[in-house]
Amino acid sequence: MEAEVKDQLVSIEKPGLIAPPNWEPVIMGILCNWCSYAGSDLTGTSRIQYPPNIRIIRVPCSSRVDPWFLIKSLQTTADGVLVSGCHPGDCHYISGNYYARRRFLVTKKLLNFVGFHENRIQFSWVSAAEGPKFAKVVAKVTDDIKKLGPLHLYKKENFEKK
Amino acid sequence: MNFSTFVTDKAGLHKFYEDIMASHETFAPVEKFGKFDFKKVTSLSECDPESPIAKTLSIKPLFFPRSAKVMKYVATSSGTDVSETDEDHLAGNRVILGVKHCDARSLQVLDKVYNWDYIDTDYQKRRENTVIVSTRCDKAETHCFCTSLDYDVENLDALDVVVVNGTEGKIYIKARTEKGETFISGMNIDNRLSKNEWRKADDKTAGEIKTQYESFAGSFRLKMDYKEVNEKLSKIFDTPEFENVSGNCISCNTCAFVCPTCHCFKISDEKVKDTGVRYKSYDSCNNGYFTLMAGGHNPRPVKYRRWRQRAMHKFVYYKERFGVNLCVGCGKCTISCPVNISIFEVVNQVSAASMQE
Amino acid sequence: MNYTKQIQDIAAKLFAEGKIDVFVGYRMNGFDDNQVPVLITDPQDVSKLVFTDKSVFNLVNYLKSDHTRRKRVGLVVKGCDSRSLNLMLTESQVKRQNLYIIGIACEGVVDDAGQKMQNCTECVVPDAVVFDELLGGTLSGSLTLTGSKPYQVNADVTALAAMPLTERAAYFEEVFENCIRCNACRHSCPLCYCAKCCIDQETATLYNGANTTSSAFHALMTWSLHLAGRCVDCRNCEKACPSHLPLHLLHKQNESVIYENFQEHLAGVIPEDRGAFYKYSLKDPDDFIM
Amino acid sequence: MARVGVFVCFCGANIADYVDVPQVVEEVKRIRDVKYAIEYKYMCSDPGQGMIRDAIVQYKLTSIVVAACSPRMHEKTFRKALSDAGMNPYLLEVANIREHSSWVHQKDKKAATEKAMDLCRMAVAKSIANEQLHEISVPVTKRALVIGGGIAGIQAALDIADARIPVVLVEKSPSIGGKMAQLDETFPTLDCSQCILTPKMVDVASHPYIELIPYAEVLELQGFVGNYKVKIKKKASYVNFKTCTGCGACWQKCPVKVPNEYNMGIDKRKAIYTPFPQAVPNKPVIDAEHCTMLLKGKCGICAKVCLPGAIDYKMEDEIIEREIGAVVVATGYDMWDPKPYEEYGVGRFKDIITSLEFERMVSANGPTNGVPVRPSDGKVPKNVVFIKCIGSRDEAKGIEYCSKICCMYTTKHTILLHHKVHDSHSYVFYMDIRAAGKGYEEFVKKAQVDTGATYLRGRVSKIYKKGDKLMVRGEDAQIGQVVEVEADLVVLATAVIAPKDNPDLARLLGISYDKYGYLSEAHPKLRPVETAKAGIFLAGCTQAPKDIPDTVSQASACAAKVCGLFSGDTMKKDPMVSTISNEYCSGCQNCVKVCPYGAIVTDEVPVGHGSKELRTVAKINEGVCQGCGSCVAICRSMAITLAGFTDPQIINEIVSI
Repeated sequence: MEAEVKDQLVSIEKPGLIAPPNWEPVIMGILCNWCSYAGSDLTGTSRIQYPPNIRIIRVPCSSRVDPWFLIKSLQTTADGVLVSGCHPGDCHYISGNYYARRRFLVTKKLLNFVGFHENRIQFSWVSAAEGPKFAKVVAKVTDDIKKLGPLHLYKKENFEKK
Repeated sequence: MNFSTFVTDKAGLHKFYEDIMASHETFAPVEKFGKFDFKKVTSLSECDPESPIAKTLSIKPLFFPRSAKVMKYVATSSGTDVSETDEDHLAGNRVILGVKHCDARSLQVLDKVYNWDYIDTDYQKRRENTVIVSTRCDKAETHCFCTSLDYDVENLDALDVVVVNGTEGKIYIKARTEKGETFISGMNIDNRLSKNEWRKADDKTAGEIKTQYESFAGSFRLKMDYKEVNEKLSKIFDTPEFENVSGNCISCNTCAFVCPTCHCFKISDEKVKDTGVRYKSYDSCNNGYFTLMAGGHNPRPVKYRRWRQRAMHKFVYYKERFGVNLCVGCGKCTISCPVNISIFEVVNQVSAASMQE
Repeated sequence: MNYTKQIQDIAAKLFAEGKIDVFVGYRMNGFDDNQVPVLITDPQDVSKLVFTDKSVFNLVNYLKSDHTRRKRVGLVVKGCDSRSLNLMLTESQVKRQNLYIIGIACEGVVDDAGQKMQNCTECVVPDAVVFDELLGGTLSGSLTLTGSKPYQVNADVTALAAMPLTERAAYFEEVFENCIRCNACRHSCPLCYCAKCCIDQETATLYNGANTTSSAFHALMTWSLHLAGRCVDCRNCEKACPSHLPLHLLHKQNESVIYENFQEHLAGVIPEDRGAFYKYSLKDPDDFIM
Repeated sequence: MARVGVFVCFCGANIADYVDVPQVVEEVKRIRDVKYAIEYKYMCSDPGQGMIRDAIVQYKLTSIVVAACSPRMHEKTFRKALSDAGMNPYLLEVANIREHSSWVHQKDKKAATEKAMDLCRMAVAKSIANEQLHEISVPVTKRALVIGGGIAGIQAALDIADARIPVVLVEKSPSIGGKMAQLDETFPTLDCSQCILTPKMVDVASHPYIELIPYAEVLELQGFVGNYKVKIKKKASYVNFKTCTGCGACWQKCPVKVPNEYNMGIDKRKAIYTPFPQAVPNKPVIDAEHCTMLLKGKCGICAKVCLPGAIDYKMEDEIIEREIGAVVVATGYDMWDPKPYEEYGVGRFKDIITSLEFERMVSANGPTNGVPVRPSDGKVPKNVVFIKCIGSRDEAKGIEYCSKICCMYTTKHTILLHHKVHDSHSYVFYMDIRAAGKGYEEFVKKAQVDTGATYLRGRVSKIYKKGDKLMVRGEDAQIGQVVEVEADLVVLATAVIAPKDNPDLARLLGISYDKYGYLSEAHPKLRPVETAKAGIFLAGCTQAPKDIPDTVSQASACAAKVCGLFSGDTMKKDPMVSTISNEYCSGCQNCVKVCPYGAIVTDEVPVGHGSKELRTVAKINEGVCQGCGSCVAICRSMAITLAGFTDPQIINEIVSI
């Protein structure tokens, strides 16, 4: 579905709701300490520029990410979430990301099933060496979510739209 | 005080309902997933004021919301600003259609506790703003036992305006309270009378309404003497029978959530960034942690004690304090119970056991 | 399907031999043809026991009750019930030696209206998978790992998945709006035995205490994810829901994702199988990850 | 009520140029719990840290947020500043506004500033839920276990023992020495392998800090770093090592002959044997599979000739236990079996041998007294063809990797052949010559000149028999033509592979291994000696193919790691580990299954307060827990808490913006 109507963004899940002018999405990024967080640091050290919409939370391993972190994020400020961990086989904790991968797939499909656009929940593997990849991932996620418009499903009542 | 009664037919009643919806904020049973819940409606086609009692949730949420916003606050380093919430149902007059009389009666029961040592102003405001148009049942359903509880024919039709189905398609519309009288008179009665949609009650009306009641009262499967139950229960706090009757209870809380008279609540805050909302939400005494205290002590850690509390509160404590039972005999708890525990059976079984002792 | 006589006899024998302290079964509710679960401790009450296609409730739920904990229990299980029992055993909630299990080769149970329940028409594991005694022979012939029929995605799930996103979102908004947060779903589920539950209000401040739509969404989503790979589709939750919410949609959705992507067995069919989230395979799909 | 202090760093111009720092401070000051906020040029400098210390005291702060560079950079620095001010160091949170904001949003100051504000808010919110944590100290058993008595195990054991740390050295064969004891001379210096190895073997046997357990296997390893308990099976040797003098009368008289493993089966040994003359310990063992006394109860000659009466036919396997603190795994390697090279006639032509068989033949103490001979007729070969990369770098038949040592040992073999048979000629078929190493390239160059060997770049496609000669057909890629070489003997440079028992051993030790069976190091570059399991280290070819100098270096590195681990009476450990609440644990044990470190065990606790009835719950061994949080996310009852990343901390972060 084409989300843009006369330069105005509508929420893809609720086409009746239109984004305020100059609306910018907020993306909650949950990164594992050993690969993706280190990778995002490398992006910084390499001065690779990416869109400023992401807010980053550090966790030890992608397996620490409980699905309700994503749900809670989507219920409050976030218009989308990105979870990033080590590549399969590279997990600092041996097997954490394999367990996480299963949960992510089921969570993503379930959220999509109850009405969230699938691009609002995204995952990536970014190693500590992949600074440029991290920038690319963030740019892509931001771009994807911008197209979807603001998220209006199940928001907390006291949440304020940025 | 004498309130007026009118006679009409199905068409006249529906016209009346449509007129109410056009002029007032109206709530009526709306079906969703096979259950009826009271929701805001604008036309008769959306709702069914004659919804079956077994499938209809109570009107309690319209007075004691499942989650009421108590207050809103903004906490920053310069201090905490507390503000009233823009809670619905507080402003403006509203009408509720299709209320069962047990449901309406529950408000009279709840009025007592809400006007007791602390006056709940939100509840008061909602009560004052609301006109209830209730419908008298024609036939008792499996789990109904409202006639066994402490109100008589006179008081059976509880609130504001009552609709009674008579014979030969006749429908009686009775005002039961001053608010109801004022409401009906504000609904363009002269016009209805002149168009012959409505007629004034005649000498036979009272008799016909009484006949309807008698046929209704005769249809009950469940009957008990509540005074006897009150008395027996008050003496048998320690009976082991409570353990037996609660055996197959799974502590699911549904009974309290669907009960029109249960009014326990809990307080919770939800804060995002600097802004928080304080909610007052339903709770249930069947929850294991209901009485859990901050220090870790729980006086009612086991199921039968919670069940005893539930039965005793409904049929002993409330009665002692406020003069009425905290039960209106609607059977909603039994219908919703996943294992079909009937509070009627429970109190009778426990009382009977006390007789044997 | 009527095993009333057999179950009465077995229960009487178990009591007579002193093998059990309590028997969990069904009895008639006393006024119509519906049944209620009953916990029998007095051998004389054995005659109350019945079992027909109205024996709907999953009795494994009672194994988390104080009335059965650390007692020797006899109970009746249908196919789906036995799968939840299998998981209870795997997750160390009950000890096998304390149980005497009467398994049923279940021909399906009916709802209040007399219609065969949807999960029974779809059922792939009708026979009890764990039992001391199986009544009714076997219906599935030789039990394959995934049941006796090829796996099919639930028709309701398929229909919803085919809907446009906006309609699906609207549909589920209605579902969560109608949730009254009584938590009957959680309490009626045999596998929800946690002392502290993620959707109980006790954890209110941190999680979601209020009974708002938003909280209901959070609670039901988290709850269904905790049952993902464990739900045995007995539909106790759905039967318990006072708002008649279609809770099976969430569970069946998760089940289909797990089944199709991880090639896992259906929950509880295999002893010692803990559910999809407690293991992994190097071959799990990776294409949804950038 | 929390009292948070926020310190925002300019990082010179690194942050200040792209983020409006004073504005960030103003915004942060609006947060309810922030009692003090200030900016400074370099927070990590001494004056910057001083500001933190002063403010903690002056404003009675309960937690600290530093908004600066990545926590991976200076978290430790600032934690120390907190410690110095008497505050628990784990009450610190770092908001990463440099790597995550100023450096990556250099073109949009407004957005970068807003993001920095949000990152500060998140850090403040998280810090409010921070708890005081204390380093965990775990007692250490100062004894090391070395598995494998090859050169890697020998070196590691000696280095550790020299630091006066007791070592238990377990070797599965009757003697230590390993593959190196089978070698003749070693590249690139051509010194005699035995001459440099045997003194070390003797040192092991006589070292007061080394307990040598030969002819034994590790059965079980329990516990965690510093506190392992190992079960070792001493295989029955049927010879009492305490009374045996090693005189050798027994094996001289033993009538049973068995192919000799030490000499690659070229000659025979007896059923009671010492593997080789310089074996350590130099005590014989009885091969139960072949001894007629043990098999049929007939013979008993060895017992008759043994004057000290050391033979004990009734001896049984013995299981012993040792408490240890660290493990060095040095199980070495195996040689690849070239059977799949059917087109070469492997198995059909007797005169095709493997490099290790050649090594034994040219060895002075070998079966042929140091002279290479053709197995078919015992003649001394003149034309010898060496074929490299047999099995290695061959995805189709063998393995993908390069075995690393074959280029060098084949070069050595050409030299040895030249030394032993002066009029011989070597032909070497090769893919590449990989001679990276000190003196290696020079060694290869010199060998080519000295021996006059013919190097043919290309694969051999076929070997067939012509008379009593072998015809080796292959391609010489440099001239682009098929060549045929008439050979008396063909030597296959077979690949180095992981010992076949490695996966079993890895499972037993709880460490991981790769698809070839090599044990996996914790990090391929920065932690090549450690495994992912704390306290277990890798030496030598068990991790990857290596030559002797690399093996010895890694063994010494292991020793250094072990000594470091044992340098105090207790080990300090990061407190960010999981704990389980007994009250809420339902005992489902899914966490036990998910934990990659085996850190979770089951425990019995009373059902209720004061109750005698017990129920099972999970318990975390904080000495083993590495703090990944896998268990926390799968615990449905939320009974598990991961210090430093608790649910309240993360939720606070999520809802703070």
